[in-house]
Amino acid sequence: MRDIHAGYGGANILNGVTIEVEAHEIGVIVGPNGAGKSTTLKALFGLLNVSQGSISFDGKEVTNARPENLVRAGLSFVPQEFNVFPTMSVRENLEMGAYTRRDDFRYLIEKIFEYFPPLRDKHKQPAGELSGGQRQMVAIGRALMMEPKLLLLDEPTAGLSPRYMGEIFERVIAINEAGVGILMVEQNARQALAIAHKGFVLAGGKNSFTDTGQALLDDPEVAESFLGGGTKH
Amino acid sequence: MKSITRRLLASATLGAALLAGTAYANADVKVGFLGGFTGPIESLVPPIFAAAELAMKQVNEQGGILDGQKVDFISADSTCADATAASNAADRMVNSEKVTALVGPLCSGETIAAANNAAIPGGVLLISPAATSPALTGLDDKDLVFRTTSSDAYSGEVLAKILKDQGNENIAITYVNNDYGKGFADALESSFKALGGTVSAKEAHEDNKADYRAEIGSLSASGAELLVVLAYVDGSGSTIIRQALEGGDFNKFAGGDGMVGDAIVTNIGEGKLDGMVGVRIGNTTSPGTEVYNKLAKDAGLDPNSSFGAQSYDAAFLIALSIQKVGKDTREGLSAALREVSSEPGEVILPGEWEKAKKLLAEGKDINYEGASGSHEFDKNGDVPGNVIHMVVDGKGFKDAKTQ
Amino acid sequence: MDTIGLLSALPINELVFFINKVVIAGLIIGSIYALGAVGMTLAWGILRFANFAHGDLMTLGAFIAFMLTMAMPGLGAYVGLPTAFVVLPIAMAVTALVTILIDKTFYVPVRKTNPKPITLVIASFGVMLMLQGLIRLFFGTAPRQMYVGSKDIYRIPFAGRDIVITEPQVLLIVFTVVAIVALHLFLTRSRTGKAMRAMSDNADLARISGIGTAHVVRVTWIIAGSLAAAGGTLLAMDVSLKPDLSFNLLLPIVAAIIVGGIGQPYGAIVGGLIVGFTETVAVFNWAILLRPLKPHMPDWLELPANLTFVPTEYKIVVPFVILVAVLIWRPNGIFKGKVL
Amino acid sequence: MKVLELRTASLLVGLAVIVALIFIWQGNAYALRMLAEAGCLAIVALGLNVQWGYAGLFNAGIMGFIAIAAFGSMLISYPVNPVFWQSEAPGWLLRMALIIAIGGAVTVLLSRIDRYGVPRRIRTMLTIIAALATYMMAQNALTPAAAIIEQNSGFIGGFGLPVGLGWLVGGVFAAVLAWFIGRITLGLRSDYLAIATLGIAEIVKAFLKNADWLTRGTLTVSPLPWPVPTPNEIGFVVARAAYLSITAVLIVIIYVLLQRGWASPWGRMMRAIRDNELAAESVGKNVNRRLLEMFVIGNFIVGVGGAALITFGGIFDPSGFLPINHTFLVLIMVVLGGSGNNLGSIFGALLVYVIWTMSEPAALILFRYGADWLQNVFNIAPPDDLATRALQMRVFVIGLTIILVLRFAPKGLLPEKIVKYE
Amino acid sequence: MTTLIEVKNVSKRFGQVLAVDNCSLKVEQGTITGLIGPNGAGKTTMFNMVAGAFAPTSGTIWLNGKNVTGMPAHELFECGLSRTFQIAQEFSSLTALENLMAVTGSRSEESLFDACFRRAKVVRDELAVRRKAEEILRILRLTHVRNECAGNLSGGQKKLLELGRVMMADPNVVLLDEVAAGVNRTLLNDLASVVESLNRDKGLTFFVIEHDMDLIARLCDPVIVMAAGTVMVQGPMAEIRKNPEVIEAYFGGGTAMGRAS
Repeated sequence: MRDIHAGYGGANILNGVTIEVEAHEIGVIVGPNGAGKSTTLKALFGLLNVSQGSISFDGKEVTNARPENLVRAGLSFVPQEFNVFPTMSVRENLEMGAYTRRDDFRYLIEKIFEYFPPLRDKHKQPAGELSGGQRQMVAIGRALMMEPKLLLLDEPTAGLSPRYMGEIFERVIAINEAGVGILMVEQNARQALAIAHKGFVLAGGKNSFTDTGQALLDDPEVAESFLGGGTKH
Repeated sequence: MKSITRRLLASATLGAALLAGTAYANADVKVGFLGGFTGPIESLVPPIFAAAELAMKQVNEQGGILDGQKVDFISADSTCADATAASNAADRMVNSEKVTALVGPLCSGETIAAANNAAIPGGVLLISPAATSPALTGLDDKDLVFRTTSSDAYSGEVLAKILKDQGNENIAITYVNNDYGKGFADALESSFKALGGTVSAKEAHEDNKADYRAEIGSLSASGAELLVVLAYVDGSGSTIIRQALEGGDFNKFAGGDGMVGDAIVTNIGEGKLDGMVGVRIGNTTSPGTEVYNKLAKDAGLDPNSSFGAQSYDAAFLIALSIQKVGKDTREGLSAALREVSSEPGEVILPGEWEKAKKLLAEGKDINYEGASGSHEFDKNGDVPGNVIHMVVDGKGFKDAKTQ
Repeated sequence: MDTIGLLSALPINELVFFINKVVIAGLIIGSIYALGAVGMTLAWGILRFANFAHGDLMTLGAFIAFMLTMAMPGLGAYVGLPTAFVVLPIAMAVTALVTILIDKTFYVPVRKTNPKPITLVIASFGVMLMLQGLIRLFFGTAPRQMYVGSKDIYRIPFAGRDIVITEPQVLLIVFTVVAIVALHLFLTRSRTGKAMRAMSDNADLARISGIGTAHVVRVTWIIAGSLAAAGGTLLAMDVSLKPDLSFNLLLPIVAAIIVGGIGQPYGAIVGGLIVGFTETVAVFNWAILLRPLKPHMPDWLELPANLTFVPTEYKIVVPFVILVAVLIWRPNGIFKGKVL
Repeated sequence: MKVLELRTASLLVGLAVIVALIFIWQGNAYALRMLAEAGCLAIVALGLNVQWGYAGLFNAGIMGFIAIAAFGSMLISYPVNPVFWQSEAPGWLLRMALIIAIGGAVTVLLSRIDRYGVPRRIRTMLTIIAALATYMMAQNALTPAAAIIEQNSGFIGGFGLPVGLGWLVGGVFAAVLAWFIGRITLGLRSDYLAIATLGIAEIVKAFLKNADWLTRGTLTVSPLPWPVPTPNEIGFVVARAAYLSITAVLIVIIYVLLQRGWASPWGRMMRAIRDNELAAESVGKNVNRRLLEMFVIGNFIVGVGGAALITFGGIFDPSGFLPINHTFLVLIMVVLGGSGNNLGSIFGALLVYVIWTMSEPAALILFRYGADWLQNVFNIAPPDDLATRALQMRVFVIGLTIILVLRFAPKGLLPEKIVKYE
Repeated sequence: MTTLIEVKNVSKRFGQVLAVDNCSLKVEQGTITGLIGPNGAGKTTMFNMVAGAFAPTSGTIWLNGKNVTGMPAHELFECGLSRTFQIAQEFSSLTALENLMAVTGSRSEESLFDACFRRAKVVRDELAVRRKAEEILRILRLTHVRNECAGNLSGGQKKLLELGRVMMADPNVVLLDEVAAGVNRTLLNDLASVVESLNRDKGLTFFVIEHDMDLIARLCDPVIVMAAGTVMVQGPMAEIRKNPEVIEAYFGGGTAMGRAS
């Protein structure tokens, strides 16, 4: 039902990338730094000008749509850094996620506190004072406030200690099981591909491999060039 | 390229239009007015200009100047503060507009600049209606720089004496921080001290600020019983008096000529200022003042606006001098000015242009007794101090002696 | 001595004097600064440039209020408040509209080219000069009185002397408090207010969250413009209305913003009060507070008649000194404004 | 390349035509004065271009630097005041200078004692106490001196040295002030420098205005000596032509030196710093020091130009320094001319000054025509103070010019040229 | 072999986050030392401290036997340290040639006084600098864009230009920050060979942060692995790859891994 076709050209970072994620799937984009992973997400979300190609979401053409409209259409994005409003409280951060909603969304905040229990105690604290992992929780929570159909995550585990990293991955799975499609960019390729239904390996601004997560993990060629070959698995 | 051509064309057209404009007024006698239309005293200038304009209007209406020509009275912005701009404006008057004589500028600094830069080298008669600084007296001016207002030093002395005679022992002075305020305040302080009084505070303030409560507080803390405000009615003067009254810091006030204007009563409220002492340069023995007051009122001007009368006199005197010389030239104007303004001669009052013209045509001597005094210029071009003691009574300032 | 103990030793007269000259005066001028600074700091935080035309928006607002007052001078009598105050909401609305128009015509085209922030500052200098020219062109340069009739002066007896405050000053202080509370509620409770804070915090994330940039910018200008109009009008009511009224206020307002931290409305309020109080304290004559001690002092110690930190003629320097001091020690302001 | 040259040439020719028209319209004497003043402002604009165009430093306090330089120049070149030197005031002033020197040194030393293990809080306290003590003692020495000076001689007068030296010292005064401001603000964001300079300019003005013993304050000092005979002695045209040629020589010297600098490794380094401070730092450029250097050099030039400008006016009047005439006017000259292009700054200075001075008569004539037209066609009486209001339009015109330039020629009429090696 | 860079017990705290925790490492003369580790391991922080972008909270950094802790970047450059950036930092309004010429090596050449009054000297110096810059452009195959504004170059060309700037400086040690980021394979090969030849022919020492394991494997020996703010292990790439701890920390593991396996 929900397809995203993305193709770009011209810009010096993306030279034709195609990403396709079905509903309720976890898609993972991996690849070396500079391969255009984050750029892909930004282009998807209308933050960059797409010079060529098209993006469609939920059957509708959304190429170069304004972020506001994408949010309304059911797409949420969690950037890699600067992803919370530091002087606003945790609760206000979550409310900002529901900015375009007009209904009563208090139950949703409750739901997010259930996903991320540490946030409940700190709901009045400015998000800028939280630890990195908690901030990431706030950021994901904010993105979930629109009850998106698809959640875009840009390196959600960057800069986190392994303990938090695991926790975040667990949450991602939980969120996905609740019916939200996920497309994420990850540095920790191995871990991420392990939970992915679909994996995309980008290099030099182009698709280089696309398969299921497990298949990519098992592909020796992929392992060799992108995951640090020679590791046993 | 296109835009350049267009710009060039535009500027050429504009230039042509301007040239045409200049040529169009050529037959008239040109007199210039310099004033700080922008800058620190911008709110004071329009009434001063209007008063001078009134004089020229009367000249034009009463048969014109010389052989029925009109006076073309043009103005330029000398900014009061910026000497460069003032001398630039004066220079344009002298060298481009080729005026016969100049009224203004008003502030002492700009007057010196305009005189040194343009008027004196250009041989143009300049009468400032408002520059009160003693520095003007010593100017090496080839007998070209005059003023229809007296130097601050004398006003200060008179005010000191009035205050002391009224039994004030301890006064505070606040003055607007420019040459006028500073000069006046210095003179007042030294005279008052010489008379045995105490000046417990003497502080400058910047004009046109919104709020003077802090300054007033500092003054009132000095324990003085009377506050002398040396500023402008339309500038900081009203604000300071109002805030001092509102705050209950002072209830006795005195002011210099910049403060003598009925607007102060309108600004602050009738009855609140009764008894406030003011001094203004002028001459009550001259009937000119009353005549002018009426003329100004008829023309819709405030006769008591700061330096309005002086400005009227300066303009009228210039017209008289030109008429006296008999042709539109810069030469001999100074001498003519001295003749028309001083005794002997038949007295000419403000507005009596026709009469003056007739007398001059008959070769008779005239003596202008102006709105702000009789203007007997000394060799420096200054008028002898003739200061009137004014007092607020009801709606405005009255001459203390007539009470 | 009929009262006993410490109270009799207190220099009541002088204390009241101090209250009048420092506390109330500082509060009044501080409130004006605060009203100006809040709007400017919001715009600065959200649009990332110092709008130097803000001072002239204050003048413009005051002139609009003045015109309305002249148009319907009797209006105030119905409500029992000064007419200028009654028409203030209209003036605020008109100024807000003008502010948005200025943004649309002058700032948006420059902003579209994605310039350095300083380019926008230069543009705002241009707008500032244009406003100054237009205000003088249309309203002339003569000072004007906002008041129809004379203003009420309240004297509150306090230990033998009066604490003096006038009607416009009361209105000013009340308005400022109400405006600050309203702004606080707006920023913390309303959707748009939170969106403004969000945008000031992190503009990109705000866009990602679906917050419409144009809408927030518009609301920011509305708040900035209307508070500027209010500040200008209230100041003009307290003193008088002149075309250069608020250009003189611009630098203290900027000082207040820097003190409070750029983009921090609460910081701007506190900063405004700090600058206001510092100005009054700096030129206050402390000799008067020492005077009651004179009988107790040794004879050789002569009390100077004038004991101030700063001579009054240097009063205008005070905000700049505060500014420079803050720039040296806490460049982000005491409330840790954002580093833009 | 070709197009650019053509554009430059045609703009310069256009300007020459305009200037020629002004010679015809306003007469030689006035046109020469306008050129001389524009020349002085062109020097100031070159100084600002060094800061804004070369280094990206936004100086919004040019007025203050002009003022301090004019003061320096006045102090050096104004005739000696014997009354002052015969009084005891110089002794007091010397004493004050000593107190400031010693107190300043002690304060600076105290501010550094935390390096020797003294707690910071105690250091701060001691420093503040030392500074206050120095201030009070200096004030104590100054009060009698100021009183004596003001009573006897008005102010301390000058040193009666050549005017050229005065301009140089004026530039040095401005440069020293710039050094202090730069030290404080150059590490901070760009608009802080604008705000700080805006404030400093007002402080300088307030000081010059109120330090009567030193500057004669609002009572003004005149006539300032000229480097050439004055119009009084040799007539308008010759005197001004002489003055203009001195300014022109100065412009040429400064222009040539700046162009040499611009095309040299020094200029390249400055452009590199302006482009990318991070990268410049990483290739060994001491960014803050170099920016400070630019700021100081720029203000030195501003100071020389300012001193020349005020000398031409012949009067030193501290209240005469106005942000609109001395800061914004110069700013628009550089922005319109093209920041980063020295020729552009000179071009901008001339063009803007022409617009500025001619806007007044032009506005008057336009308003008069407009009023006549209103009267004749619609029978509406024009307001009485029409002339006054017309003059207010100048400020508006300058504001509008800034906006138009930013919108339609953000790089100026003569944009910066890319340096290419063939 | 002498130690060129030595980091001793360095910690860096940002607010509440301890990015680098009591970390020590060494870069020996003549090596190409790689620094790898998962995101957030503190390698960028470490790198920035060595490059002088900010000072450590505690600990010392030594360059060539000299304590350079907290020394600003421009002084480090004088001490022979040169660096590139992850996102290329070019002088955008300078041409490619000028970008290189901006690195003159000695400060004395960049004097306004000389430019104005000692033209002969400046011209002479300039000629030498220019020759060197042209030569480097040739090596980097950038001669065709020499008069192009650097801002208009492609990302890869900008990276090359950065490397060129490093070559202009004749440093003792070069810090390379993710050279491979945003660079296509072919260009990357060129870059790698330039680095290799500089190391081999001129004896330049390199200290490299990289995510591209291929490049690390090709260039670096030894490789330092950082995790959670400290150095975990150091050695040749082949050994590192076999180290189970490294595999656990860097290449995955933890709970999520458990689910998939």
